[in-house]
Amino acid sequence: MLDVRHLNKRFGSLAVTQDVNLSVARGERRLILGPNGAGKTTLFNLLVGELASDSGEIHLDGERVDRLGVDARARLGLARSYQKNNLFDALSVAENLALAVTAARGLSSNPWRDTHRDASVQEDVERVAAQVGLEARLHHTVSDTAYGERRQLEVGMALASGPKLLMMDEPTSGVGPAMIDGFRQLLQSLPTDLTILIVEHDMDFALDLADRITVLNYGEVVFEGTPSEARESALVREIYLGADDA
Amino acid sequence: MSDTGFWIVQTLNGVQLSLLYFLLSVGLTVIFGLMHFVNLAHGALYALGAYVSVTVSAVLGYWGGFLLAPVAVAVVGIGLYLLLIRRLRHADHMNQVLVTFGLIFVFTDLFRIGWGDIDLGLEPPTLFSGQSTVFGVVYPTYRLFVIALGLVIMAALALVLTRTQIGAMIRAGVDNEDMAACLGIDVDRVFFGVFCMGCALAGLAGVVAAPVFSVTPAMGDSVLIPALIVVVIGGLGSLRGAVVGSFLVGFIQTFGAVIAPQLAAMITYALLAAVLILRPAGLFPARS
Amino acid sequence: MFHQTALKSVTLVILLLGLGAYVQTGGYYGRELVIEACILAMLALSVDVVAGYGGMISMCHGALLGAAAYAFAAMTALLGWPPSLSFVIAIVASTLLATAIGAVSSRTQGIFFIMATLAFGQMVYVMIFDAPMLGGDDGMAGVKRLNLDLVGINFKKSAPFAFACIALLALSYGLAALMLRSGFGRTLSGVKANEDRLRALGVRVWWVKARAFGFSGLLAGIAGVMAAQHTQFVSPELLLWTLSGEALVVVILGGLGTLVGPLVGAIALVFVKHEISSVTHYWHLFIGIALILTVLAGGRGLYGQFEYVVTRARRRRAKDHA
Amino acid sequence: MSFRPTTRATALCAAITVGALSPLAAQAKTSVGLLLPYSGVFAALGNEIEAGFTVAMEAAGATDQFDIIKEDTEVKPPVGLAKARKLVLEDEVDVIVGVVSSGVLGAMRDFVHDAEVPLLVANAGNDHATGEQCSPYITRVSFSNAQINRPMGDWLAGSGVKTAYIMAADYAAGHQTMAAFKESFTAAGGEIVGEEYTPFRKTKDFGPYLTKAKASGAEAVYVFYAGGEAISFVKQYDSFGLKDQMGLYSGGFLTSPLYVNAEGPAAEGVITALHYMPTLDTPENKAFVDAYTAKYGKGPSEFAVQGYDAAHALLSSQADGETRGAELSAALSRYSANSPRGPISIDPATNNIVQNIYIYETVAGENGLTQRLIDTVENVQDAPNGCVL
Repeated sequence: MLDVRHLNKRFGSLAVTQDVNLSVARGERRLILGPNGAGKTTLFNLLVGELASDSGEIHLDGERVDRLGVDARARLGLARSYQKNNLFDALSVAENLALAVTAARGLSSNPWRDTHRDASVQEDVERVAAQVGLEARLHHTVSDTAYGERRQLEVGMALASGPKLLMMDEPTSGVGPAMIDGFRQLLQSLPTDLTILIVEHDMDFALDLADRITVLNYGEVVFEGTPSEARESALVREIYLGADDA
Repeated sequence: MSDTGFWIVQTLNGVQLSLLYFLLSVGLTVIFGLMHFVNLAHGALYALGAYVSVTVSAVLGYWGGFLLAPVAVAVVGIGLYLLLIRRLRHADHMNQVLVTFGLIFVFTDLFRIGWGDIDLGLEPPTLFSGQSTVFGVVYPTYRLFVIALGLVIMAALALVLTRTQIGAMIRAGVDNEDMAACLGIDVDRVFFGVFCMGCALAGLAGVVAAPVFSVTPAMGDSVLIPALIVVVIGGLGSLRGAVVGSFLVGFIQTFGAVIAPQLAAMITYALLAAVLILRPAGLFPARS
Repeated sequence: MFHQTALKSVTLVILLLGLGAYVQTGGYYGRELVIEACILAMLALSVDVVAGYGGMISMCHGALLGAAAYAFAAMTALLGWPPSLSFVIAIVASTLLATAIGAVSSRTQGIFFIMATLAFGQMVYVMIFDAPMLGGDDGMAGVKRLNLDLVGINFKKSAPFAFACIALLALSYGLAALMLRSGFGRTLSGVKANEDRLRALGVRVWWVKARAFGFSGLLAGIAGVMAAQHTQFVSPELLLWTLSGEALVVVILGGLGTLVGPLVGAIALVFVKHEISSVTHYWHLFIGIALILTVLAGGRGLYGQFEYVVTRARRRRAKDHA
Repeated sequence: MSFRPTTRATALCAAITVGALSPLAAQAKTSVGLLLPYSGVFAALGNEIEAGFTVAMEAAGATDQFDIIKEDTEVKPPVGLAKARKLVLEDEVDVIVGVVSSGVLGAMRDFVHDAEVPLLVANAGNDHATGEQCSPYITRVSFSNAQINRPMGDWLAGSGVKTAYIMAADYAAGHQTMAAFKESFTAAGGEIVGEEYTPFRKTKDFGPYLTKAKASGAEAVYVFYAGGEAISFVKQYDSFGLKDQMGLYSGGFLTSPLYVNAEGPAAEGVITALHYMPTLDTPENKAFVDAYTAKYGKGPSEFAVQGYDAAHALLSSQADGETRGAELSAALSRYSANSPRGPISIDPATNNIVQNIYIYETVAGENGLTQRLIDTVENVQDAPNGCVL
C-alpha cells in the first residue's frame, strides 16, 4: 500500500535521506529503527509532505503522492503523530479530537452544523478518547493535562482522523512503563487492515508488535527484515543498540 | 526623454529616495529582527525628529538640529522603552503592534498641540544649498548630501554588524535569542541599545527629510506605510533586506512616476502584493 | 473556540435593547449616533471573526466596506438599478473580493499577512480613487436607500433606518455565531491555534482562511451598504487603511475574539468620541491613551475583561463548593 | 460697484440696525452652525476661517446676536454630512457657515438643498457647486477654482510666455484649476507642452516629475498645490534650480501666507494669482489686518478673509431682517461690500462671489516674505456653467 522509491533529501551538504526504498503492505506493522539523527523523523516528514523531497517517488495505494500537499496526503488517509507534542494547547481534549474528526468527516467546510452538538462527531470523539484512555479527561484543557496524557492525545489525533496509514513518531517517548503497556494494548486492538508505521526507541515494546523492521542509519536503509532476523543481525545490534547505549 | 542626462538625474532621484527609505526603515527592521517588535510608532519618531530639528535649527542652525534631533528622539525612545516596550517584551505580538498604534494617535495630537496645525519647513544648510554638477548633470546639492549620508550610514551599519563584537551579539540575538542568552550575552542590554539606535536613526531620517519635504503632524503616517513595505519586502530583521527593499521601492516609485504616472500610486502596493504572494516571508528572511 | 455563553447572550440583548431605547429617546443626533455605532459594530464584528477567531489581522476591511458601499452607490446612483437588487449584488461583490484577498494572502502569516491585506486594500482604494466615473476624491452623491414602503416602513426617516441597522447588527451577530460554532468555524479557530497540525489532519487551510475572509467580507459588505445608504454619499475615505485600523482598535477596546466585545467597543467609541470631540479637537489623544492602557491592562478589552472576571469568579466559586 | 463706503461703516450699520431690533432679536437669536475642519489635514484652514469670522463679529459687536455651534468635519465627507445633519435636524440652526473641503461640500450639497437651509461656503472651491450643482441655498463667499485660474491663462500668455508645462495634484481641484488655465492660456495663443497629475497627498518626492518638467523645455511651469504639498513642491522646485530656468506660476494657494514662511527663500519669485493678499493697500484691508493682528498676533491669510466676509454677509442679511430659510438665502445672495479683498458681490446667476483676482510675486521683505502686486484682474465672474437657480 505504501511504496517509496529512491527517496532523497539533502540539507545543504548533509544528506538526511539517501535513496530510501520502502514497501509496506496493507495491514502491516512496520517498525523504523535507527540511532538519533538517522533520519527517521525526516522520513516521516517526507512521507506526509511536511518536507519536500529532492528526488524519488512516494506511492500510496498506487497513487503517486509526493507532489501533493500535506493536507491532500492526509485526505488520502495518511495520518501521523508527532514526536514532540503538536496539539491545540488552548483547547480541551474533546475539542482537539473533534477537530480531527471534523476534518476526517469532511465537516471542516460545513458552515452550519454545530459539531459540538453533532451526535456522530461526539460519538467518534468519545470512542477515540476511550481507545487512548482519555475518556475521563475529555473536558480538560490540553495545557492542564499531564505530559503522558498529551502523548496519548497525540496518538488519538492521528487515530481520530480515520487513517489508512497510521504513522507514529515515538509514541512512548518520555512516558512510564504503565503507559507503554497501554500503548501496546492499544496497538494490538487496532483493526488489522490498518497499516502502521512506527518509529520507536523502546526495542522490547516495538519488536513485539512489528511484522517487519527497517533500520536507518545516516539516512540510508541498512537493514530490512522480520523482528527475529533483526534480533540476530549483528549490524542492527551494532548500529542501533550501540548508539542507544551510548 | 531619451537623453542620458535625464535618466542620470532620474537615477539620482531614485537613489536619493531609496536612501531616505533606507534610513527610515533600517531601524524598524533591526528592532523587529532582534526584538520581534513591530514598532508602528517609528513614523511618529521620524516626525518628532523633523519637528525637533525645526525648533533647534531656529536657534542653532541646521547642524544644531542635525546633531540634537537624533539624540532627542533617542531620549524619547528610551522613555518609551522604559515605560512601555520593556513591559511588552514578552507580550503577544499583536499587543505590541497595538500599543505602538496607540502611540501614533498620541504623538500626532501632541505634535498638533506643540507645533500647531500649520505645516512647517526647514531650510537646508547653506553648505548644501543650490546645485552641483555630478556625472555631467546639475543636481541639488542637498540631495547629494542625502545620498552620501545614506551610503555612509549603510556602510557603517554593515561594518558594525559584521566586524564588531556588538554586531556579532546583535546577529546572535537575531538568529536565536535563547542561544544568545546562553552564550552569556546580556540580551536585554543589546535590545535596549539597538532600540535607542533605531530611534536615533528614525530621528536622523526626520532631520534629513525635513528640508526636502514639509513638516506636518501626519508626516509620520505618510512614511510609515512605505517604510513597512520596504522592510516587509526585504524580509523583516535583515539589513540586506532593508537595503534591497529600499532600492526596490525607491526605484519603482521614481521610475513609476516617470514612465507610468497614472499607476504611480498603485505600483508600490502591487509590488508588495506580488512579493508576498511569491515569497510569503519577504525576499531575505532573517531566519529560515 | 467560540461558545455562545449566557453572559454573551445577556450582554448582547442589553446592548441591542439599549440602542433601540436610545433611538426612541436620543433625539435626531442620538439616532445618527446609533446608526454610526451599528455600522462600525458590524465592521468590527467582521474583523473579529477573522482576527479574533482566525488569527488573521486584517488591514483591508475598510476597503471591503468601501467596495460594497461604492458598488451599491454606483448601481443605484449611476446605473439607476433598484436598491434591493444592488443591496444583494454589492454584498456578493464584497464577499467575492474578500475571498480572493483571503485566498492569495493565506500563505503569509503575522505581520506579513497584515501587510498583504494592507496592500490589497490600498490597491482597491487607489483604483476607486482614480476612477473618474466614481467621483474620485470628491466622492459620489445621490445614493438611494431601500424602498420599504410596501411593508409600510419609511426608510428615509432616521428612526426606521436606525432600527434596521440594529436588526442587521443582530443578524450579523447571529450569522457570525452560527458560523463560528459550525465545523467550519471550529476549524477556523484551529487555524489560529495551530495551522500546521490542521493541515496534517487533512484540512485545506488556505481555503478555510479564504472562506472565513469571504464570510467576513460579507459582514463588512452589509456594513458598507448600510453606510452608503446612511449618508447617501460615498467617498474614498471609506476605503482607507485608517478605517481598517479604527475597526481593529474598536475590536481591541471591546475585546478581541469575544464577538460581543466589538459591539461594546464600537458603541463606546462612537458615543465617547462624540462626548470628547465636543470638548477638545484632540480626541485622538484620548483614543490612543485608551488603547495603550487597554493593552497594558492585559489586552482583554472592555467586554473581554468583564467576561474574564465573571468566569474566574464563577470558577472559584465552583472550586470552593467542590 | 459698491454703495457702501467702508466695511467698518457696514458693520456699524448692521450693528445699529440689529441693535434697534434688539428686543425682537433677543427672542429669536439666529443660530449659526460653524462647520469647519478642526482636525485632519485642513485643521489650520478651519482655525483661520473661524478667526476671521470672529474678528468680524467682534468688530461689529454682534457676537451676542448669534448662537454659534461649532462642528468638526475632520475633512471627511461622511463626517461632514453627518455633522451638517446634526446641525440642521437637532440644533435647528438657521444657517451653516464654513466647509473647507470640496469633498465635504459635495457630500452635503443635496442635504442642505433639500432641507432648504442656507449654506454660506467659506472656502470649498469646486466649480460645480456654483455650476451644474448650484442651489439657491448655497452661497459662496470664497472663490471657485476656475475663477482664480482662468485669469492667469490670459495674463501669462499676455506677459509673453508662449509654452507652459502644467502640474497638479490628481484630484478634482487639481483638474479643475488646470482645465481653467489651459482653456484661457491656449485661447490666448499659449501652448501646453506637457502635463502631469501627481498622486494626491501621496507624493512627497517631486524630483521625478520636476526632472520631466525640466526636460520639456517649457518657458513656464504652471501648477496647483496646496498645504504640505505646496511646501514640498516649492522647495524642491527651487532645489533643482528650475526657478532660474522656467518661471513657476500658480493660481491658488501655492504661496499662501499660511505656508510661505515654511517655504522660505524658495518661494521668492513665484508668481501666483489669488483673491486676496494681506498687503493690499486699501483702508478696508488695513483695518482688517490691524484688527486681526491685534487679536491673534499674526497677519491674516486668504482663509481668514473668507471667514471675515462670511460673517459680514451674515450680518448684512440680519440687517435686512432675514433670519431663516429661503429669505435668508436670498438676502445672502444679495450681499455686496467693499471687503478687505476689494469690492465683492454675489452673482445672482450662480450665487458665486464676484471679486478681483490679484496676480502677485512673492518677494523678500523686511519681516520675512511678502507680496508684490503685479496686476489686478477686476470683478472676475464665472460663467453659469449649467447653473439654473
